[in-house]
Amino acid sequence: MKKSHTLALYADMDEAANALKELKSSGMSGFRMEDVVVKSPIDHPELSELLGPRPVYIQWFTLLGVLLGPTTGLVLIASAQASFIYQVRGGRPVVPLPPDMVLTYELFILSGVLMTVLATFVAMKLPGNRSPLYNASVSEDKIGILVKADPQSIPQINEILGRHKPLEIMGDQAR
Amino acid sequence: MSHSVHSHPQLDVQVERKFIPKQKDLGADVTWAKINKDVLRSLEKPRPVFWVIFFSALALFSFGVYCEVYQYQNGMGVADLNNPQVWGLYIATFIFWIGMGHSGTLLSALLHIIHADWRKPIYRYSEAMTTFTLLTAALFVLVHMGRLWQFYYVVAYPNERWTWPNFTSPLVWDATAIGTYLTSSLLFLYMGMIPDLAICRDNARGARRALYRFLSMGWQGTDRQWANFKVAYMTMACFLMPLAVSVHSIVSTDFAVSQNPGWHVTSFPPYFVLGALYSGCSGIITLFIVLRYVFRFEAYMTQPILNKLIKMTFAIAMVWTYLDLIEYATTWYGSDEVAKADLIYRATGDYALQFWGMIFCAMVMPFTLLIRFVRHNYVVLLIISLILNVGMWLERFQIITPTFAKSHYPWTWTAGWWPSWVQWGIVAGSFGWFTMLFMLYCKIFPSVSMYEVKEMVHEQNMEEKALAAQTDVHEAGLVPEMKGGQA
Amino acid sequence: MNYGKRIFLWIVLFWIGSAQVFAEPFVQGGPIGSQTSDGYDALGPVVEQPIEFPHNTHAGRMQINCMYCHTYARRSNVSGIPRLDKCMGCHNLIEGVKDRPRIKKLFEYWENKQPIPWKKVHDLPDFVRFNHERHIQRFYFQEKRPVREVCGYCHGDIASMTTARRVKALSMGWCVSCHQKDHLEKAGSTVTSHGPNDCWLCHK
Amino acid sequence: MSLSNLIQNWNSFRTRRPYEGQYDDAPYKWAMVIDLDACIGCNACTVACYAENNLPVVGKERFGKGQAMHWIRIERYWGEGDAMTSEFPDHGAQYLPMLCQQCEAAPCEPVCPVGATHHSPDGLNTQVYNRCVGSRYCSANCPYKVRYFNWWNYPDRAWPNPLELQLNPDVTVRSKGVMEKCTFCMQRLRAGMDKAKTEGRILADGEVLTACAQACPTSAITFGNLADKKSKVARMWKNQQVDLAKDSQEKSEEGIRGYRILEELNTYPSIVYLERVRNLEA
Repeated sequence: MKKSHTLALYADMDEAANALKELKSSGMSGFRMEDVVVKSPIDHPELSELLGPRPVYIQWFTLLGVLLGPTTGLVLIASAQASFIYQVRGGRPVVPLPPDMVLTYELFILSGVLMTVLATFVAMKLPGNRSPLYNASVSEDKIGILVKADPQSIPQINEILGRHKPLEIMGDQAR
Repeated sequence: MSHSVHSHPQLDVQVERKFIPKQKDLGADVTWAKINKDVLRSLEKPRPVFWVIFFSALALFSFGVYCEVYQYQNGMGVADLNNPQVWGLYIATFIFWIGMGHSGTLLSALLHIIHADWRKPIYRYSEAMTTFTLLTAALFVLVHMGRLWQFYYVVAYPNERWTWPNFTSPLVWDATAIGTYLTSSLLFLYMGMIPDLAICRDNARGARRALYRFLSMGWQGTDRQWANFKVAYMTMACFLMPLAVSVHSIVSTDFAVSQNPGWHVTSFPPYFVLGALYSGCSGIITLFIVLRYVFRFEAYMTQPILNKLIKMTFAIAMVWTYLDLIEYATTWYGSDEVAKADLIYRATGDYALQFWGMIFCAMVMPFTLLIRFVRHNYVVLLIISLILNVGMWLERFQIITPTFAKSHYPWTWTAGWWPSWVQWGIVAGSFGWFTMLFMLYCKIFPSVSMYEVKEMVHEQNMEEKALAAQTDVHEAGLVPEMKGGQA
Repeated sequence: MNYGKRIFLWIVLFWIGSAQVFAEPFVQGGPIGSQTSDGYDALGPVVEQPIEFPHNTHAGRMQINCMYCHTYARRSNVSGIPRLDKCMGCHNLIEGVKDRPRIKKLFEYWENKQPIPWKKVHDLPDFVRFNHERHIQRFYFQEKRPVREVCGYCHGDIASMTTARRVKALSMGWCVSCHQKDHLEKAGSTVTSHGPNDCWLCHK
Repeated sequence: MSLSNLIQNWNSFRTRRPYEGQYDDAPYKWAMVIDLDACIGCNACTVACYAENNLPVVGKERFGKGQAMHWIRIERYWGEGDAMTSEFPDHGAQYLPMLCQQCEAAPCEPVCPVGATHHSPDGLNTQVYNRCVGSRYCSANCPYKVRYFNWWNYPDRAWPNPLELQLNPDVTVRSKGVMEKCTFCMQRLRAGMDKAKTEGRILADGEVLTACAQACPTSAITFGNLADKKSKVARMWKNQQVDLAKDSQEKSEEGIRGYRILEELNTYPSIVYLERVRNLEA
């Protein structure tokens, strides 16, 4: 069944929190809390608590980066030093550990950073994640609550959202 | 579970302490909408004076390019470098620019990790400064090369010749470290800018809108995006903090690993890192004053924030001074007679003027920051921040030149070496290049982080509210409840 | 989440794959040293010689040893271009071909007392020193390999060409790819060693 | 594959040099002895080096700017105190031919970003011109300052026609932006070593000389193979009680003159200088 969307804009974060609370406790059919998206100009840990678990798995990519990057780098550097044209320089060992550690350290950071950035884009589904309803004011000073639900539940949701002094409710079945 | 003040007297103290009002970094009249308006205004069509300065910088840069082309075609001899004096201004200025690039990351990453919120209005342009100073420094590596057209020999890639760069060379460590640092700080800058780019996208038209739409990559400020963003941004900050420390300590190994008198010093890595932070911080103060004036950012770049910045700069200057003096002290009390002679030569020889100039500009001048008048008079502060940076440039000059002039082998001792106009031209050109890039940046991207200043405002309001609630409670003589006491 | 997991897996696989290449250059093609395509084949320009010398007749049909004409190859850095009297030493006596245009040209140079202005086909950069002597001594005299194989490593199958043309890259990587292989020390022995890897052996 | 090479030869890749007996099994280790007592400061070695190694003559002005290219230079020092007589001050003059010391643990080698300079198996400090990118770090780190940079494109004007015909074809003419230095006349050594290898032997003592050693009228410069225990150079090193792998030399008695310059920097040079002997009463 095709789902419908509705977006309510709030000027005040407390009102938005109340609206979320009521949505959560409503327990209506054709609607899941995972389908609620809050759009806001700043991060809002207090609203996220109401939304339920939203897992972040960027750190696993970072872990992968910091494990694989330096090991590959170290082996690559050491085997480059030991490749056919190997040369003794300044009486030092051909595969000297302190310089290789310096480079390995830099590779550790570089691969960690690159994997984190990559993971961020994967996790945010960027570029090009366009949700159906967007209002430019959520990047300015409004809090938006976007709900995706079965079309028949939308009026009820709109009613709940409307109870908490929204500035505007938009969507397919908006008033 | 509910606690009352009367049954647990110590809790009363806790509650009081929790709401000790902090110094407000921003005024109470700042609203979210005003932030958008003010910062977006800085992206509007520039005034004519912008173009005057921009084209002057471009002219300066063009002169630098001319000098470089002249040098490229005729050989390094035109720079009047000679056998003991092989490096000259190029490496000195290289270190200067690398150093300038350090405080942006310190301010941004370190202060982000320790949740020092006052960084928020000023970290964005500092990071941009980091990126552009690194780009400028990278130019000097190329300018300095005798055979610029073979620069790719330094790059590690599996080539047909079976040859690799020499991984034991500090110059290769440099290249790796700076490459890593440039990549990471560029990504850090970009990542931190994504929510702001979305704001720009929502408010721009035409080609600019297309640019911001492309760069903001569809950011909509959803809760999932924010949650991921916060984790990623903190992770990057944690990587960048040690990276910034490692980069300049690796630059210092260019000198510390060699065995020239005056360079072969164990304390060089921390000394260089602190020197870098020092010059970077005074660079940030300079740009603070300029941007505040040009873009009318008085509401965001406020005196409390400037005070904190100055305190940090002063502290760093003092640590740097200490490390500089301790370097002289260890040389003086050490058994290396050549290094000792080099130290005496620095202070009394051909380059004594530069040496004492450095001592005055970089060691004595920071004490003026203790004066309240200096901290509040922006013209004076601007001049002093520039003097501090001149001092740091002189410091780099007097690390390199006197050591070459009097090193281990007496027959090669030279006196009175002075760089030619080509070197000065390229150094001047680098300032033009940096100015150009930074001016363009300020007109294309927001130089104040909008979303983080909004967070600041939000937190200030929350605090205000909590404080008000507490005052109400006290006035009404009611018992305050601990947060979460209902659970 | 599935999307993320898939990318995660791809990265791991890519990493393991790339780890197979440790500090080796990228070279395409088949076994190095074979005279067909080996990734280092690079045909040089066609060089117009004053006389279109038929290597295929001399080295191919006649089976003349390369070092009969290029006499210096076994005792000096350069292999040497034969002097005109070397050509004449034979061609004075070969009556049957004297009326051919190329031989006529040869006699013309001889009678005018002019050297033939041969042009260089295998030209190395000035900073490279290639020693023919050591290669010939090692592979021809010590290991007793056929001369066409020994010379052909670098010059290709000259015996099938008329005027010579460069068929190998003669680049540094190409030299190194052979030097790093183990070669027999002597004919019939099992002891092998690779070529020298000192920079100053070839660079001056 | 490089990785297997790394694992197989791990121990040799982790060895520090120089160590005692490093050249015991090697055929060659080139070394020199310069007797300062015999040196009369005539500069013949410098001239020979210019001719042999295609060194450009830079002219008075550039020489004054410190851009000279002499691979071997005669340094003139004036004695102090008693060594200087007021009547004949020239008696106090001392000469010291300075050339690349071919250090065993050369400070210039590890700092080159592209590995253009490294240590050859016969104990020479190499410089590969076409690999050099001109970072000049090697010169900055050389305590003897015997590395010379091509500040200008000398081939343009150093050998006007027909002088280019006297260039040595076995030595590269260096372009601008390249570091160069004394090679112990590598082209001569190389040719000799190749010839000897073909003949299945090693070079005899004195069979190949560097240009400076050959040109020296007083035979102040002795050049030879230190790995060959019977060579003149090896005997001189032994008599002077100089050990290649030691950074300070203990002499058993007074009057042994051999020393190496700036040994305290742990460079382990391959050139031994013999102190000048003076008779101050005369």
